[in-house]
Order: sequence, then structure tokens, then C-alpha cells
Amino acid sequence: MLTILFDGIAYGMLLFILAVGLSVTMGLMNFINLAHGAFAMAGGYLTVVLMQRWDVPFLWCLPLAFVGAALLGALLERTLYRHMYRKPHLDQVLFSIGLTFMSVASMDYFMGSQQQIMQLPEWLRGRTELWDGALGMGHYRLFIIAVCAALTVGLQFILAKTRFGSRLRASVDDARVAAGLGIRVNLVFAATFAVGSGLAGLGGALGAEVLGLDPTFPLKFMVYFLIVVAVGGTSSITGPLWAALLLGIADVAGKYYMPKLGSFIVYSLMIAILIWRPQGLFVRKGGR
Amino acid sequence: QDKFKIGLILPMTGPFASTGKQIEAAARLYMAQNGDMVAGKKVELIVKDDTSAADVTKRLAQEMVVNEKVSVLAGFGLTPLAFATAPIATQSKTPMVVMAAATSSITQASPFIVRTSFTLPQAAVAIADWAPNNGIKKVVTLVSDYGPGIDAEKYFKDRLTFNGGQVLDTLRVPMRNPDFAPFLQKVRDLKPDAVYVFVPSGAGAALMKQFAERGMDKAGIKLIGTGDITDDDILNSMGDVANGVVTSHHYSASHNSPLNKKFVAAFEKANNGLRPNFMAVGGYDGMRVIYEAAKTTKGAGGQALLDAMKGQVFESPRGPMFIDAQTRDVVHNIYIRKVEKVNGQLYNQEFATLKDVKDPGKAR
Amino acid sequence: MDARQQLLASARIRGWEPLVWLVAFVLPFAFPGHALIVNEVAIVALFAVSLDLVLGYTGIVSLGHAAFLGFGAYAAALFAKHVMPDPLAGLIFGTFCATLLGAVCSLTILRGTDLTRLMVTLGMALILMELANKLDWLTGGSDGLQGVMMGPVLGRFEFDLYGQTAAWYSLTVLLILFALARRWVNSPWGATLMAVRDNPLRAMAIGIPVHNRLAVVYTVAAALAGAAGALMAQTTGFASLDVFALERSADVMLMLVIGGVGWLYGGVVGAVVFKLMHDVISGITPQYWTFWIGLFLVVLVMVGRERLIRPWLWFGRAADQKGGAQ
Amino acid sequence: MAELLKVESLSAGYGEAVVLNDVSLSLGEGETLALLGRNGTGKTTLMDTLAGATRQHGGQIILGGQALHTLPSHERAAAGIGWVPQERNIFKSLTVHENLTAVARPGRAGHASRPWSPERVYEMFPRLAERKTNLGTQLSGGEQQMLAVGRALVLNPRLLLLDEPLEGLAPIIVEELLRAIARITREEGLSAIIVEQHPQAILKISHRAVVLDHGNVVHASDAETLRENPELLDSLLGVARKL
Amino acid sequence: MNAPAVLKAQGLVKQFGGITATDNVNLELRLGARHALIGPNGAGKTTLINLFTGVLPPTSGHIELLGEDISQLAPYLRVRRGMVRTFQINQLFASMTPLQTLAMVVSQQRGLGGRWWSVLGQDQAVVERCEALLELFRLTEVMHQRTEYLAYGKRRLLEMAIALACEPKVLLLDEPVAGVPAGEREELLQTVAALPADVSVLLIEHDMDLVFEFADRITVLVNGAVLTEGTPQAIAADPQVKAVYLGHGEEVAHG
Ligand SMILES: Nc1ncnc2c1ncn2[C@@H]1O[C@H](COP(=O)(O)OP(=O)(O)OP(=O)(O)O)[C@@H](O)[C@H]1O
Ligand SMILES: Nc1ncnc2c1ncn2[C@@H]1O[C@H](COP(=O)(O)OP(=O)(O)OP(=O)(O)O)[C@@H](O)[C@H]1O
Ligand SMILES: [Mg+2]
Ligand SMILES: [Mg+2]
Repeated sequence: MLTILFDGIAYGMLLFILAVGLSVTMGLMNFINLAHGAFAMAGGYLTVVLMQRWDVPFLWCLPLAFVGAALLGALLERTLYRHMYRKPHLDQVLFSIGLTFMSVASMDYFMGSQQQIMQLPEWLRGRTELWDGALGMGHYRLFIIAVCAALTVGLQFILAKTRFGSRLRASVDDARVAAGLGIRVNLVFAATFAVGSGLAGLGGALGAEVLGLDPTFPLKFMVYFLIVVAVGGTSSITGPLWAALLLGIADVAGKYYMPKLGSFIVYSLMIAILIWRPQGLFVRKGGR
Repeated sequence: QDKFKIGLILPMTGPFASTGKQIEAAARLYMAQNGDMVAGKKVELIVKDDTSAADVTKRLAQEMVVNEKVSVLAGFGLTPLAFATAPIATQSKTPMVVMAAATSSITQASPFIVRTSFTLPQAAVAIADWAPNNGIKKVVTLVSDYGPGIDAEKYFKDRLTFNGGQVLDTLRVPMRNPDFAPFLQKVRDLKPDAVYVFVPSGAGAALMKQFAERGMDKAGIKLIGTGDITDDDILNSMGDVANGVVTSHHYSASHNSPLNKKFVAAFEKANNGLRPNFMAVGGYDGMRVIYEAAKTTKGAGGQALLDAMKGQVFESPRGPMFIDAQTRDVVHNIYIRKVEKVNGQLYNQEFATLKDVKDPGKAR
Repeated sequence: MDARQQLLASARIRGWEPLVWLVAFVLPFAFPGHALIVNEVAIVALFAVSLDLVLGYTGIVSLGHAAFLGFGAYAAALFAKHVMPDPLAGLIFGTFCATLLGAVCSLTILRGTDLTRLMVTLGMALILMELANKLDWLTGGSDGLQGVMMGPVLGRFEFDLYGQTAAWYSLTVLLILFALARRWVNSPWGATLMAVRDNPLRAMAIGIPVHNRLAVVYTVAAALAGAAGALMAQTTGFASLDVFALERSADVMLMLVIGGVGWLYGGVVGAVVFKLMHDVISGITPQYWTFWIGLFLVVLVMVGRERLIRPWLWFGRAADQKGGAQ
Repeated sequence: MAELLKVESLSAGYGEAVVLNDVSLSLGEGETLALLGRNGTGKTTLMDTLAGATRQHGGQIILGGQALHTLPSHERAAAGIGWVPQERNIFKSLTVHENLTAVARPGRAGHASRPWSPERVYEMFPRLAERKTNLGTQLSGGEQQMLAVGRALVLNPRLLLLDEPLEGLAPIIVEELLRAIARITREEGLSAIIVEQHPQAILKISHRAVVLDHGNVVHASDAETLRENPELLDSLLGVARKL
Repeated sequence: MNAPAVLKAQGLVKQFGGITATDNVNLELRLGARHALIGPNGAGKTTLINLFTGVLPPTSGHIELLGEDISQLAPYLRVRRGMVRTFQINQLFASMTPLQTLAMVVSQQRGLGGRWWSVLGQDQAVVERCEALLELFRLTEVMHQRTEYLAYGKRRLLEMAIALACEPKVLLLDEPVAGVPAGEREELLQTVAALPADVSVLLIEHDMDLVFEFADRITVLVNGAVLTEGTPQAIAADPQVKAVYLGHGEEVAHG
């Protein structure tokens, strides 16, 4: 069934968009940032507020959500996160969970605990049926796929073709020596973190439509972000993309053909993959 | 003792936080309207967050009984939490007023439980009665895979089959489920007259959007369900996708009665324009039941208070209701409603009434 | 100090320890109204100690430790319901079941990075939760397992409404298991654990069977978690799906890290601090307590555990080691 | 010869612990300094401090008239420091080539000779060229050492800090490297500080020598003095003959 | 030279992708030997040790230890059969002190590692052995410091102390004295040389003074394959070895 395949791809792409920022901060910077969802939520709420209160068109909201979340990320990076890089992973977990808790409660306080719903523009709402309905594609899902593809290409280019990628990885491997060899570690980290947060914000803005948006968003979807990054491996951008696609298709197809198995499928698949390839499915050759 | 304490245990954080907020707000509204003195005692409301964990809920209840000496335990957003607390009510002979949880069997867990919300079978059966008479014979059910969802599925299916309809398939959606696509596609491929839906209120919006996006309405499939999916709390922001959806429930914010108009206005005023939903009315009526019972017993608690709750008959914002003295469960009208735009706002407009519906779960 | 004393020092029972335990046991008696929270703290403390064995002593991060807690809880509850209501027998049964599960699951965590282990353990817990949901004829599904009636402890002490019996029961189990665990990690066997955590490659190169060590620790930790779960089910007379929830695993990890990993008392301290703080703050603001807990966590990490407990360090040596890449 | 580096009453350490007290030394352009001392006397700490990777408590570091001690670590590289840390610290998730390109800087203007580029490093260590795409962790010990040296060179520094650079290199490479250092310092005006456990090997190519003990300079002279005077050297290094 | 072989490699091959790091190596380490393995950087010396100890699985070939084929044996079991190594790049237990480390290793070695009811350090014999080792490697004064804060040279010493604490029958040393000051190196290697005559040692080292002083036999490895094997005198004179490894400098070593 082509429609199921399409839905699976779209769902996978959505997971990817939400998780790609995390694979930047966690995968590339080796920082366990469980507050990732909070940035996504910030992007989502920003979009909702812009659309509802100021009637900003949806397409404009996306870059604004990116920029907003990125600024927030940069601000927090400069004030709080940068003290955390050298701490053990467990402290990072504690810290970022703390931030998540704070963001959840604050959002609840300022925006209320009910679901936020946004209205898409007309042209994103329709649906195209091909071949007598054998393949039905929701326009919004098509849109997500397109954005996602563009993002992947862009990120991959930056990481593979510019020195930024290797400087970043060098800083992560050994910040002390990287700085001693002239890499502006602080700047590299701040920029990366901002981009990671921005991507989260963008993901939140795009995902809120399908997933819904309420103050528990960061906690509710944390598991999904983590699954994608874990299965995809933490050393590239394409890894999480394939992982997200795989999981998306498996989940949608599984629920369609074997609805009784419900959510067993994703979890079992994840465990099986991780036991088989403990470094994740797609890792840089020989590296870690 | 010159205080009459009510221990209100609610989900104040987490995915069901809006339930807790609605109920707390309604309870406070009731107190504001009716004064905080009853039978010469000052009413004190102690609110606790259940954190969605059964052991914590039970401990909180136990502490409130033991330390605070509350006369009534109230609230309870989720079925297992109510079940976990039930033995405390029995052991300490403290009446326990369930204001939200809707699984049928809760009231059987302890003779001290009284319910003022509703039961899912009540709503499910009502729409199952309505559907076959309105051209809906073949239905696929789509429910969340947990207690209330399974209740909703079972009672709907039985009654629809009894009424000569047919349930083509029963789909259960896992609780953690971000995307309804595969389930909706399945429904679409089964080509029923309608899909009957029960999901917790937040997820309802997402579901309805995806329903519309998939072009299901255009394919001639109707969306029906219990009122949870067109929750007044968020109905208005759902937009066109909700327009025209038919559901059955015991309460709509647009219920046409002076009492309700007053209630809605007061609630919105006190809560920044937030519209009360069926949770709020459960909390509001719960407070009413407690207040009136306390008046009867002159502030005494225990068995006497419980007895004074049983059999209360009164006019609620939802319409007439009473507490069945036998089952301690709520009996009220169930309305069939359709989402419509009124003054630019979406409301569940009631257009048919089933009178005095008892919980079908206890009928057999 | 000579070498021998130095080695033995870490295992020596310090003066404050019996005192602390004594206070713990007196609490339910002195404040009967708070016996319940003592019980709950004792149970999560045991749970946290169990996590400390894997996290603190072998460095395996687990975000699914609730799998064992939940398994122990359901096993004990079902045992009481269908076999016999005696708490001790149920405790042993629950622990035993969790141990078996731990032994099986230990095969999945032998390889991999922090992240993979995090996810594999988490996945296990979520699958168990789904299972418990689907097997509703046995477990009561999402309504929870009802009808659990517990007999008196040792045939004499009934569980009372105040929760005193429950508190003493849980504290006793905690004390016994804690003492055993403590002895264990200070043994030559336990020292090899630290080696495995610090550098598995070298540990292997001095003849330590790394996988075997990890598997055993994980299994033992599962047993402790199962015992905690059994206690929980027994003292509340109820088991529901939330025992498997991610929040449980996450909370216990938070507690442990708050108290500090790798010294067993960390779990206990963390449990006390976290639970009490939670109770107090959520009593004040049931809606927004997460904010304050979150703030606490952030401050704790920013300021540092040490300096929070001993503020005079604020003016002393900054705790950074080789580093300072500015 | 113009003075390039001037260190004055430098004290530094880790955290609050002070390892170096009051170290002063100076070095001319194109000169090589042998830094000697027993284990744990603070040689590495001194090198790391010059590179800005420790905590400095006091004193001054002046490189070519520019105050280094006020600069953050990464700007010192721009000012002309090229650092080979003792434990090599190859970036493990980068390939050999990326290790070089990630930090490479263009040569300084007004420099006669050909600036250091990855290509020039490969010429010096052909072995690295063969392992261009290996990750940092997939190198032999000696290859890592070569890479660490190469990585410092592509910064096109004015002052090279070599912390036990010969350790783990085959004798033939050692010879090669020593010759190369001698040549570079001579021809390109590069200065170097070399820490080495084999004093004789480096004293031969050094102009000056400094001996550290317990974080203090206990001896400073030209290299020749120590080279010709092995007893003095032994006594300074306190070569132990027990065990 | 007819002592029995304790460690034997037969047709050992290891490939990393396209790189052949070990190329059909046949090597015998005889009982009580003081054998040195030399060769240019990247010749595959460390890889060979990794194959012996089981850190890497061989692409093909066999390894025999004390007459037993151990090619498939788990690394820790090889250690239990008496083969112990040191690492070229320190592999230590960062959060433990040298004393704890050695106590743990010695207990493990004496079969107390499986005991969970006694306390580490309770056994007097273990403590005495630790003290002797600390003394021998001049670690006594730093025995209470966390390993990660030790100076590099001290860590190097600890690296060796750990190996000796395992009481090996076959000892594989991968550049053990790199980072140790010149004066102390010889003494350190004398300690090794003075090990009981039934302990066989394979040493990798680039400091030729030490190698020629220490070894009674030398194998030269180039590009993964054995170039030649012989007595120190023969090797020192071999023009091929000079060309690829020793160099033509006025002197053989840089000492
Ligand atoms: N990260 C650290 N934290 C605290 N103290 C340290 C740290 N690193 C080194 N030291 C201490 O600083 C002193 C000097 O160490 P340093 O590494 O500078 O010595 P070194 O002369 O380079 O010795 P080696 O010849 O062994 O390399 C030592 O006593 C060591 O214990
Ligand atoms: N994991 C790996 N993947 C790819 N190549 C590797 C890997 N490990 C080692 N190599 C390569 O294999 C060759 C042999 O390495 P090895 O470490 O055995 O050399 P060595 O003889 O010990 O050299 P040195 O004297 O410099 O320590 C090297 O060229 C190295 O680059
Ligand atoms: Mg040094
Ligand atoms: Mg080597």
C-alpha cells in the first residue's frame, strides 16, 4: 500500500525534524541535552502565538521559530550550558531535566495546560490522490518531507564540506587541546548549540500540527527523540535520517497491518537494532 | 473541630493537568458562590497533585485522612488512582467523591465512593442508540488502549449490535501514539458509515485534524464519539475540522438553562475566559453534593455524610441529575450534540436528549 | 596512614551511620502521621540503591530500571492475590522474579554506549508496561491490579492505616539489603567493578571477566529493585501500570544523582531529599512544583553538590581539574 | 638575535594547586631551548601554561612583544604558539587529514620559506600520507606522535612547544625529526622549546637549556655547558641509582 | 636455544579494511626468553600484541600459549593462563588510587576476586605484596592520589606495576618506559630482566640502548611482516635493519 508507505515516510521525516537538533547537540557535541524538547516546544508555542495573536502567515512562522529557538539556545548556552560541557553525563542529565521541568511548569503558567491548536493555511490542508486513491498524500505531509530533505542536504553540506564540522568534532574530542591549537571552542559550541536549538524550534513548529502541543510536550516526546538518535548513531546527520525513516515506516506499517501489536513494534525494533549494532545503525566507519 | 476539610487529589501536572485545573477551578467557584461556611464550619480545600502514580495517590489520601482528618476525599482523574485509594475510603469510612474518572466499575471498589462525573458506558450507549436511527449502520471503533477506552468500545459495540448495527473492526490506539495515520487509513479502507472514537481529550484535536486531512469526510465517513473528543476546553480552537461532528455526552457548555448560563459566565470570568468543560461540571456538582450532605449532617463525616450524599436530586449546570442511592453513581441526561458555530465560536449544540441514563455497566 | 588502614577505611562503618538508621526507625514511632512518607522514602531509597549498583559501580546508565520495580511489584501482588497473603513469602517471590528478569535483561546491556544502554533499558520497561496492559485478564490492565489483601508481617503485625508497620517493614528490608550491598561493593569482587567502570579494556587485560561482572551486578540490582517493587505493592496493596513508567526510572536516576553516585548512601540521601522536597513543594503549589524542583536541579548542578552542602567551599578552591580551556 | 619569548615569574597549576612557582626564562628568535627535569617537576605544566591550558596564578608571558598571558588559549595559537601536548591528544573522531586541516592556519606574511601545509607535513612524514583517512584512534603510537607534531606545524607558529616529541618514534624517525627541527629553526627562524627524557639527544640541537625542579628553575645556561658536563647534568636531574 | 616455546604465532594475519597490519607472522617466544620486537612506526607491533591478548580477533592464523590453542579464547581467560601485557598508551583506572588498583589486581590474581564477603585489604599477604610493588616502582609517596592526577611518568610506572602484579608467566611490554626519565629506564628494565627465569618477556621498545642491553633475541617487524630475527649483534649489524629502522646516524640510539 503506497499510502501507508507515504505516511510512514512522512512520519519518519517528522521524527527526524524533531530529533535532528538533538543529534547535533547530543551526537556531535556529546552533550546529553534532555531539554531538547523544551526548545521544540518553544518553537511550537512561538508559532501558535504568532499565528493566533498577530496573524503572521504560517510560512513566516517557521523561520521565526527557528530564529527564536536559536536565540533562546544561544542565550542559555552563554549563561548556563557552557558550564556543563565538562561535567559528567549524569550531571548533564540532571541539569537538562531540571531545565525541562522548569520549562514545562512555566509554559503551563503562561499558556495554560490545554492543547494548543494552530490553523494551517488552506494550501497545506488538502490532499492529492493518485492512481485511483492507491496513493493519497496529505499536502502538509508532503511539505514536511520537502523541508526535511532540504534540511538534510544543507546540514550535511555544512558538516562535510566545511571546516566547521571537523572543528566542532575536534572541540568535542578534546576542548582543552583544541583551544590550545587555535580553535575558538566557545564560539564553535555556542553556534552549534544555537543551531541545534533552532532546529528543535523548527521541528516543534512543524510538528505541533500533527503531534499536538501542550506544556508536557518536552517530556511526552523525549522518548521518540532519543530513539531516533540512538538508532541512527550519533556521528552523522544521515544516520538519524535513515533511522527515523525506518522507524517511521515500521511503526506506521506495523500499526496498519498488525494493530494488535500496537507500540511493541517500535520498541522491539529499537532493542533488536541496538543489540545488533550497539553504536547505532549508521556510524562513521570505524569511528565512534 | 470547627473545620470541614475536603481533600482534593487531582492530576495537576503531566498530560492530564488540564483536567485538574478545570476541576479545581470549578470547586473554588462553587465555594466562592456558596460561601466557605457550611453547618457552622469553615470549609477548607486541600489540593494535592497525584503525579499520575498510584502509590503516591494512595499515600496522599491516607495522609489526608490520618493527619488532616479530612471529611471527604475528592477528585481522582484517572481510574487506577481511584482504585488504589478505594481501600482507604473503606477502611477509614471516609466518603470519596469521584469527580472525573469515568470507568464504570469504580463505584464498586468501595461502598464509600460516590461519583458526580459520568461513566463512559452512559455516553457510549447513548450514541449507539442514536446512530442506527440516523443512517449509521456500519461502524469502526477507534479507542485509546486503556480502561476507559475499552469500556467505551465494549458498550458501544454491544449496544450497536443490539440495535441492528454492525461493528466492522475494533481498533485500539496505544496511549503513547503521536500519529493516527495508520489507524485512520485502516478505517478508510474498511469504508464504514462512521468511525466511533474515544481518545483522551487532548489527542482528540489531533485526531480530528488528521481525519479531515485524510479526506475521510469526503469519502463519506462520519466521525462520531463520546464528548471527550469535542472537549469544550479546546473545541473552539480546533477550527473547521470539528464542525459538524456528532457526539454524545452529559454536558455541553452551551447547555440551554439559566443555571448553566450563570455557571459558564461565572467560570469564564474567574478563569480568564477559560470555558468550563465536563470535568469542571463534575467538580462543581461534586462540591454541591458535599456541601448539601454536610448541611444535612451538620458537618459530621463518615457514614452519615455518605448517606446524606446518596439519593441527592438536584439541578446541575448539565441539567437534572441525581445520585443513585443504590449504586452511588450519577444518573443524568445524555445529550446528542453536534458541533456548530454560534456567534463565531464553536459549541456542542444539543439536539436530542436521553433522559435519566443510569450507568449501563451496573444494569446487568 | 599505612596501606592497610587506607584500604579498609572505605569499608569501615562510621560513627554517624548507626545513628542515622536509628533515627529512621524511630521516625514512624515519633511521627505516626508521617510514617507513610517514611515508608515511601525507604522504598525509593532501596530502588535508588539498586540503581547505584549499576550506575555508580559499573557506569551503566539505565533509564528503564522501573522494569524490575514493576515486575517485582506485579509478581508480589499476584502472589498475594492468588497464592498466599504472607508478605515475606511475597517479598521473596517478587525479588526472585525480578532477579530472573534481570538475568535475562543483563544480556542486552553488555555492549554499547551510554545512549544505547539508556534506550535498550528504556525499551524493556516500555515493553513490559505494554505487556501488563495487554494481559488484562491477569494484571487488570490499565485499571490496575485490585483485590490484593496482605496478611500481617510475620503473622503478627497488621498493616495499619497510619502506615507504621509498613514503614518498619520497608526500613528493615532496606537496612538488610543495604548492608549486604555495602559489604559486597567493598569486597575484592566489588573493587573489580570499579575497574570495569573506569576502563573495561584494562580490566579485561588483568583477567577480569568483564561481561560476567556486568551481568552479575545487573542481576543483583534487578533483585533489589524487585524487592523495592514488592514492598511497594505490598504496602499499598495495589499495582498499576505506572510502576513501569518512564517517570519512575527518571525520578530514581535524579534522586541518585542528587545524592551522588557510587557510594550507596547517595541513593538514600537523594531519596530523602527529593521525596521530602517534592512533598513540601507540591503541597504548597500542586500545579507548579515541577518548576521549583527543576530550579533545584539546575542550581544543584551549577553550584555543585559539594558546595551546596558545604557553603564555605564557595570561597575556597574552585573544583575544576585539568582544564580551563578559555 | 632578537628576543622572541620572555617569561617572567610565572606561577601556575591546576585548580588551586600551584605547580610552578616563579619561573622565568627567555628565548631568542630561531633558538631552541631544552627543558629538562625529573618526573613530575612541572615541565608539562610549563608547556601547557604557555599554551594557555592551565590555570595561571601570576607572572607574565611575552611573545614577540605581545602579552600572551592575557590572551585566551585559542588566541595564543594565532599569536604564534604551536603546541604538541605530551599525551598527543589526537582528535579521535577526525581522520588524519582532518586533524591537520581543522587547525591549519595560513603562513605569516613576510615569511620567506614555504608555509607549512598538510602537504608539507606529508612530505616530512610519508607514513601519515598513507594513513590519511584513518581516524585518530586507528593510528599506531608513533604515527600519533608524528601527527601531533604535524598538527602543530600547520599552525605556522613562531614558537613550537614540543613535549617529549621523540617518545615512541623509531630511531630513524627520531634522527629525521631532530634534523628537521634543527633545520627549521635555522632556516625559518622558528623557535622551539623541547622537553625530553633523553637530554643528550636534544642538547645537541639546542641553544639553551633550563632545568626544572619542584616547579622552580634550578639551572639555566646554554646547551653547551650541560652537554660538555655530564656530571653536572646528572646531579641536576638527580639521576637515581638505586631501585 | 632449545627451551620450549611458550607463545607461538602461526600464520597470523590482521587486516583493517585495506590495510594489512599483520602479515603472515610466525613468531615463537621461548621459555625464559628476553625477546625484543622492534620495527618502524606502524609496523604492526602493537597490533601483534593486541592479537596475542585477544583485544583484536585475527583475520586468520593461530596463537598457541603453553601448548594450548588460544585463538578463540576470551581475553580474560588468556590472562588467567598467565599472559599479561602493558599498554603503549596508558590504560589505567582513573578514579582509583595506585594502592587500590594494585590491591584489586593482587586480590584478583590470588583468586580472591570472586569473594564478596570479605573486605578489600583484609588479607595481610595482599597488602604486603602491594606495598612491595609500590616500593619497587617508587609509587609509595603517591599511593593515595587518584590516578588521574598523577604526573605522566608516575602513571607509566603504575602501568607496569599492574602488569607485574598479575604475576605473569608471559609478559608482553609495549614501550613500557616511554616517558620515564633516561636514568631510571635501565633500572626499570633490570627489574623486568630480573624476573624469575621461567617468566618469558616480549618487549617492544624504540630505545635501542635498552633493547640491546635487555634482549637475548630480537625480531624485526616491517610493514606487518617479520623482516628478520636474530641475536642483538646480528640485528645491529644487519644493513637492511639499518636502512628501514635504525638509521645511519653516527650512533645507533639517541641516548
Ligand atoms: N590535572 C592535574 N591536577 C592536579 N595536579 C596535577 C594535574 N596534572 C599534573 N599534576 C601535578 O603537577 C605536578 C607536575 O606535573 P607535570 O605533568 O607538569 O610534570 P612533568 O615534569 O611534565 O613530569 P613528566 O616527566 O612525568 O611528564 C605533578 O606533581 C602532578 O602530580
Ligand atoms: N583500528 C584500525 N583501523 C585501521 N588501521 C589501523 C587500526 N589500528 C591500527 N591500524 C594501522 O595498523 C598499522 C599498525 O599499527 P600498530 O599500532 O600495530 O603499529 P606499531 O608497530 O605498534 O607502531 P608504533 O611503534 O608507532 O607504536 C598502523 O599503520 C596503523 O595505522
Ligand atoms: Mg610531562
Ligand atoms: Mg605501537
